[in-house]
Amino acid sequence: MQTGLTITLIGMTTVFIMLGLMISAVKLLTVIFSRKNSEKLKNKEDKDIAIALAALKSVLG
Amino acid sequence: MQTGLTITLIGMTTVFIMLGLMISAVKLLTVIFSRKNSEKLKNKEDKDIAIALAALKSVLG
Amino acid sequence: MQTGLTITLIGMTTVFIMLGLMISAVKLLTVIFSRKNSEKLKNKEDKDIAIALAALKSVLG
Amino acid sequence: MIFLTAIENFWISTGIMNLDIKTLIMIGISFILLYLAISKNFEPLLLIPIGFGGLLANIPIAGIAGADGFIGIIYGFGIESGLFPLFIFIGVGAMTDFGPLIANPKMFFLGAAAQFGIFFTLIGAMFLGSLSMFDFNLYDAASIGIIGGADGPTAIFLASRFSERYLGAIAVAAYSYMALVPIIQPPIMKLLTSKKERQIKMVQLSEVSKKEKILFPLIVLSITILLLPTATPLIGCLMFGNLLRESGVTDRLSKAAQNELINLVTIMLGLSVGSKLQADKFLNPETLAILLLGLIAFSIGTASGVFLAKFMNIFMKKNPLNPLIGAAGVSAVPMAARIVNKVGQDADPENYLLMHAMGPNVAGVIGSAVAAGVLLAIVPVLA
Amino acid sequence: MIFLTAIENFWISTGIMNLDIKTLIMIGISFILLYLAISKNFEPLLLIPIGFGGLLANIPIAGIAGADGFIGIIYGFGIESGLFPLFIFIGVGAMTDFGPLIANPKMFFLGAAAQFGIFFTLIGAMFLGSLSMFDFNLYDAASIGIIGGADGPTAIFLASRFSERYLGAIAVAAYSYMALVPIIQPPIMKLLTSKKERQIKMVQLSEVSKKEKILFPLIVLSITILLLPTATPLIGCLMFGNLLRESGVTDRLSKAAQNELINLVTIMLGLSVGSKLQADKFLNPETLAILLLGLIAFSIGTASGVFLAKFMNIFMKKNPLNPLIGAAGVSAVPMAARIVNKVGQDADPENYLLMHAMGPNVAGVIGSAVAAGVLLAIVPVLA
Amino acid sequence: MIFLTAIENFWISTGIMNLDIKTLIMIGISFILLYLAISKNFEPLLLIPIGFGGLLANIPIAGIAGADGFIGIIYGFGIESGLFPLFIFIGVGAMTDFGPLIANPKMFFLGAAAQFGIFFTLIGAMFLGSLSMFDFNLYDAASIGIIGGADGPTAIFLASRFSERYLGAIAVAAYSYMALVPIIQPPIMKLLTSKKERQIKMVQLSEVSKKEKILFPLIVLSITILLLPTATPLIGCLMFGNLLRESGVTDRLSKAAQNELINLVTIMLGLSVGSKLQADKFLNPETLAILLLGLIAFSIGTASGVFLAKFMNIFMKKNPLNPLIGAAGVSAVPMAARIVNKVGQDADPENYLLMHAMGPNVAGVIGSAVAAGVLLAIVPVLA
Ligand code: NA
Ligand code: NA
Ligand code: NA
Repeated sequence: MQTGLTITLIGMTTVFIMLGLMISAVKLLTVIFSRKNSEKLKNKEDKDIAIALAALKSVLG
Repeated sequence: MQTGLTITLIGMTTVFIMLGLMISAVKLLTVIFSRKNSEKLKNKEDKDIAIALAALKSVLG
Repeated sequence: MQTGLTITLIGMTTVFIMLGLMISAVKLLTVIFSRKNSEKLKNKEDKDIAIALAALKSVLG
Repeated sequence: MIFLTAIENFWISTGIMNLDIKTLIMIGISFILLYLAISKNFEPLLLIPIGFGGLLANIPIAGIAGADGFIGIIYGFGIESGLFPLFIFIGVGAMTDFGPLIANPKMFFLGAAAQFGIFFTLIGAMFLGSLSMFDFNLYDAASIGIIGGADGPTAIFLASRFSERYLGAIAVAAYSYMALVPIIQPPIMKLLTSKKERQIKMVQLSEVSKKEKILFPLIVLSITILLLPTATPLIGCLMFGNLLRESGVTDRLSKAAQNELINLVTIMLGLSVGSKLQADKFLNPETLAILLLGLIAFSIGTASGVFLAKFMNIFMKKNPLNPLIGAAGVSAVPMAARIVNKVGQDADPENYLLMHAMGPNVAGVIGSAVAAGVLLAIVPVLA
Repeated sequence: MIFLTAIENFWISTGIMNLDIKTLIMIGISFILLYLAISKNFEPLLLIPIGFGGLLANIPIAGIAGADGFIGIIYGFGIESGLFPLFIFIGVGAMTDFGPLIANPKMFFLGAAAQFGIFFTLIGAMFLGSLSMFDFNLYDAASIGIIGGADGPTAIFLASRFSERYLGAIAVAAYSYMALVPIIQPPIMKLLTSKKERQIKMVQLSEVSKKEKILFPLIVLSITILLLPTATPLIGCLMFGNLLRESGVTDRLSKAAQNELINLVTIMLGLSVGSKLQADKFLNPETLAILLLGLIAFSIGTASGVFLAKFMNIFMKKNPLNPLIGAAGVSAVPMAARIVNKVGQDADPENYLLMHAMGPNVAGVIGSAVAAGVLLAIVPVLA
Repeated sequence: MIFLTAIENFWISTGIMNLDIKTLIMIGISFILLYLAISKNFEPLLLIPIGFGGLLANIPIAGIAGADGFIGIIYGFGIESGLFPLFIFIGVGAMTDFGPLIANPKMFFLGAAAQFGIFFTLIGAMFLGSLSMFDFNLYDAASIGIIGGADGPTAIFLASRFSERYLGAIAVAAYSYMALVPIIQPPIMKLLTSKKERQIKMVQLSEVSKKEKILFPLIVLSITILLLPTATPLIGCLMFGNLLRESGVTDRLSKAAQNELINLVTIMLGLSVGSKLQADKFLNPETLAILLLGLIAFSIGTASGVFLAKFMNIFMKKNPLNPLIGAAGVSAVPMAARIVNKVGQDADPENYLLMHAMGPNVAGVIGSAVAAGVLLAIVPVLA
C-alpha cells in the first residue's frame, strides 16, 4: 500500500512537473516567434529544395 | 519403394480429403450467404470507415 | 611513410587500371550496339510485359 | 507394416488428436477478436493481426510461437528487444500534428491528469496481488496500470520489460478498450458534466508557426532528458518521427515512417503480440483481473481528465474549457477526440470540439510515455 | 621490400588468380539466368535476384555468401529461419482473389490432382538415390518432389527444412519451370485432350459475396489446423494475407503486404537463394538429376490435373469442364492460367477460360502447401 | 521511509544529476547538426537521423546506444554486419542513371583521379598517428582517407570494418563535407582554372541504348571480380540496384529499392551512425584531426579531378573538356555536379555542364568503391 501510494505520488508529481515545464517552454516559444515573420524562412527553404529536387530529377532521370 | 508408395498414398489421400473438406465448407458457406443481402454489411462498414477516415484526416492533417 | 606510399601507388594504379578497363569495355559496347536497332528489343519486351500485366490485373483483380 | 506405422504417426499428429479444450477456447477467443475487428471495426489494424497471431500460436504440433517458429522468431526480434513499439512510435510521431497542443499548451495538464488511471489501477493490481488467488508482483501491477494510458505501443513496451507473462492480456486489454472508447467514455463524461458544461464553446485556436512546430519535439525531448531519462526511448522515438514530419526537409523519411515502417511493423507486432494468447498463459484468473483492472484504469483516466478540466475552469472564467475535452487526455488518438466531439454535439449540434480535444489527446500520448518512464525508473528500486 | 610484398599479396588476392573453372562455370550459369530473365522475361522478379546472388556468391576471396558475408547474413536471417518464404506467402495471400475458387469449389479437386507430380517425383528421386551415383536421402527426395508443386515459396520453405544442400538447385528448378510453363505445358495439354474437348465453353461464374470471401481464409485455415498442423505456417500466412485483403478494414496492411513486404523480401530472398549456386554445391550429378526430376514433376502434375478434369466430366454431363483447366492446378500463378486461356483460344478463339482456370490455379497453391505439410509430418517418421 | 528512498533514487537517476559537461557538449553538437540540416539544408536526409541519434545516444541512464538499447541493437544488426551501407548502395544503384558515363566513358578517368585525395589523406593520417598525441593506426588512417571519396555508404562500410572507434567522426565528416560541397569546392575550382577554361562548352552527349545500360552494371562488376574481389560487396550492390533499374523487367523491385529500402535503411543507418557521437568517443583530439584531414581529403580530391581534366585536354584539342567537371569526380552525387554547373554558368551563363558533370560524378562513386576495395585488400597485409 505504501509502495503503491509512493509510486502514485512520485508518478503524478513527475507527470505534472514535466508536462507543466513543457507548457512553459511552449509558451516561451510562442512569445519568441509570434512577433517574427515565420514565413521568411519557409520560402527560402522551399526554393532551395525546389532547386535541389529539380537538379536531382533532371540528373537522375 | 514401400516408403515412397506409403508417402504417396498418405499424401494424395490427405490432399484430396482436405481439399474435399474445403469444397464442402465453401459450398455450405455459399448456401448460407446466397440468400442474405450481403450488401447491407458492406454499406454500413463503408460508412463507418469513411467517418473514421474523415475524422483522422481532419485531425492528423 | 613507405607503407603510405606503397598503398598510394598500388591504390591509384589499381583505380586507374580498373576504371581504364571499364572505359575500354564501355567503348567496345558502344561500337557493338550503335549499329543495331536497339529499339526492336524494347518494343518486343514492352509488349510481353503489357500482356503479362494485363493478365495479372484481370486475374488478381 | 511401414504403412501402418506411418498412418498411425500421421494420425496422432493431426490437430484433432492434439486439441484440448483450453486451446479450443483460445482459438474461439481469437475468432471473436477477428469478428469484432471486421464486423464492429474495433481497431482492426491491430486486432486482425493480434487475433490471427492468437489463432496461429494455439495450433498444436506446429509450434509457430515457439523459439524456432516463425512468430516466435519475430517476437524475439521485435518485442523482446523493444524495437517494434519504438518503431511504431516513430511512425506515430510522423503522423501526429502537435499544432493544437502548441496553440493551447494548457491542454498538457489534461493529458497529465488522465494518467491518474494508471496509478490508481497499479494500486488495485497490487491489492489483488496481495490476495493468494492472483499472482501479480509490483512489475505486473505497473504493467497492468499502464493499460490506463490507452497507448498500445507504450503498454507493449513496458510489459515487454516488466511483465512478459501477461503481455498478451495487457495488449489485448489496451487495444480492446481503445476500440471500446465510444462505449466506455460517453456515460462517464455525461455523468460528470452538466448539459450546460457540455454546451460550452471554446475559442478558435490560433495558427502555429513552422518554427514552433520544429522546435516542439526538441523541447519536449530536452525536458525529458533532464528529468526522466528512462522515458527517452519512447518520447525520443515519438519526437524523432515528429521532427522528420515537421522539419520540412525530410519528407521522404517522414512518409516512409508513416507508411512502410508503421505498416510493416504493425503486421509483425500484431502477430507477435497475438502469439502471447496461448492457453496456458491466458486462461487464468489473472487475465480476467487484467481485463477488469484495465477497464477501471480507462474509466478513472477519463474521469480524472474531466475533473481537472472542471477544476481549471475555476481559474478560467473568461474563456472556460468544455470539460468534455478532459476525457481525450487518456489519448486513444484520435478516437477519444472524436467521441468528445460527438458528445459535445449531442448537447449542442453547433459545438465543434474536435480540434480542441486533439490538444489533450496528443498530450495524453506524451503523458503516458512519461508515466511509463517513471515506472521504469522507480519500480525496480521498490520491487 | 614492403612494396614488393604488398604487390605480391595484392596480386594473389585478385580474382584472376583465384577463379577456377568450376567457379567460372557457375558465373556463366548466373549470367545465363540473368539473360533469360531479361531477354526472355523468365520470372524476372525472382531470376534477376537469384542470378545476381549466384554471381556474387561465386566471387573468390570476397566471401559474400559466407557466414560473415552480407548475403550469408541475410540467408541466415531469412531462409534458414523460414521467414522469407512465409513473408512472401503473406504478400501472395494479399494479392490473391480466391473468388473464382469460391464460385466453383469443385476446382479444389483439380488443385489436388496436380500434386501427384510431387509424389511421383519423390519416388523417382528415391530410386535415383538408391543408385550409388546420386546422393539423395528421403529428405532430399521430398524436397525435390515439391518442385512439382510449382510454388517457389513452398519449395524454398520445405527445402530449407529438409535439404539445405540442394536448396539452390531446387529453387532454380522451381522458378525455371514456372517460367517455362508456356513451353512445357501446352504440348502435354494438347496430347491429352481432343480439339473438341479444348473447345468446351464453361458457364459464367457467379458473383461471390463479401462475407464468403472473408470467411474463406478462416475456413481453409481451420480445416488445416484440424488435420494437418504442419501445413499451418504456409497456409496460415497465405490466409492471413488474404484476410488482410478481404476484411475490408485493413487496406493499409493489405497494401503493405502486396507491395513493401513482398518486394523487399523478394529482393532479399532472391539474393539468398542465388547464394546457394556455389560451384561445389551445384556442379554435381545431383543438380542435373534435380533439374530432370523437376521437369518430370511438373509434367506429371500437369497431366494429372488434365486427367482428373476429364474424369470429373464423366459425372458432369450437363456443364462439363474444359479439361485444359486441370493443367492450371499445378499453380504457377497466374502464368499457368494464362496458358490454359491461350491453348483454349487456339482451339476456339471465342473461348475465354482465364477466370475458370484461376480456380484450380489458386487451389494448386493450397494443394502444394498441404502436400508440403504432409511431407513435413511423415518424412521425419519414415526417414 | 520507503517514500524518501524512492524519491532519492528517483532524483539521482534524473538527467540533471547525470549530465556531465562532455555529454552536454555532445548534445550541443547534435543540436548543431540538426540546425544545419534543417536551416541550412545540409544533407538533411542523413544529418537529421545522425543528429537525433547523437542526441539519444548521449542521454545518461537510458543506455539507448548500449548493447540492449534500441539503437545499439539496430547498430549491431545493420552497421557492424555491414548490411546498411550495402542496402543503401542497392538503392543508390537503382536511382542512378549511368547514361552520361556510358555516353562519354573517358569520364571514368576523372572519377579515378579524384580518389587521390583518399591516399594523400591516408598518408597524412599516418603521419599524425606517428605523433604521440594522435592514436591512429593504419586501419584508422585508411578509414579517414576514405572520407575523401565523398561517399557516405562507402565510408561507413570501410570504417565499420577497419575503425569502428572513429566511425562516428568519419561519418559526420563525410556527410558534412558532402553538404559543404557548395562552400568547399568553388574556390578550389576557380583557383585552378582560368575564366576561359571555365567557359569551355562541351559537345552534346549522344543517346545511350537500352542494351548498353543493361550490360554496363554487369561489365563493371565483371572487371571488379577479375581484379579486386574485395570491392565486390560495394560494387556488386551498386550494380545489382542498377540492373534492377535498367533491366526493364523488374520495375517493382527497382521502385522498392529506390523508395522503401533506401528510406527505411536511411532512418536506421542515420540513427545508428549518430549513436557513435558519444562523448568519450568523440571529444578527443582525434576527432578534430579527422575533421581537418577529411577537409584536406575533399580538397585534394577536387583538385586532382580538375588537374586531370586539364591534363587530358592536352590530348583533346578538338573537343576539350571543361576542367571544372573534374571536380565532380569526388562523387557527392548530385551536389558536386550541380556546383560544376553553377560555377560554369558564373563564367558563362549559357554554359550547361550538368549532364557532362554527371559522368565523372557517378564514376566517382565507382572510383571510391574501388579505392575502398584496394584498402580492404592491402591494409591487413601491411598493418
Ligand atoms: Na495516454
Ligand atoms: Na502448386
Ligand atoms: Na567518390
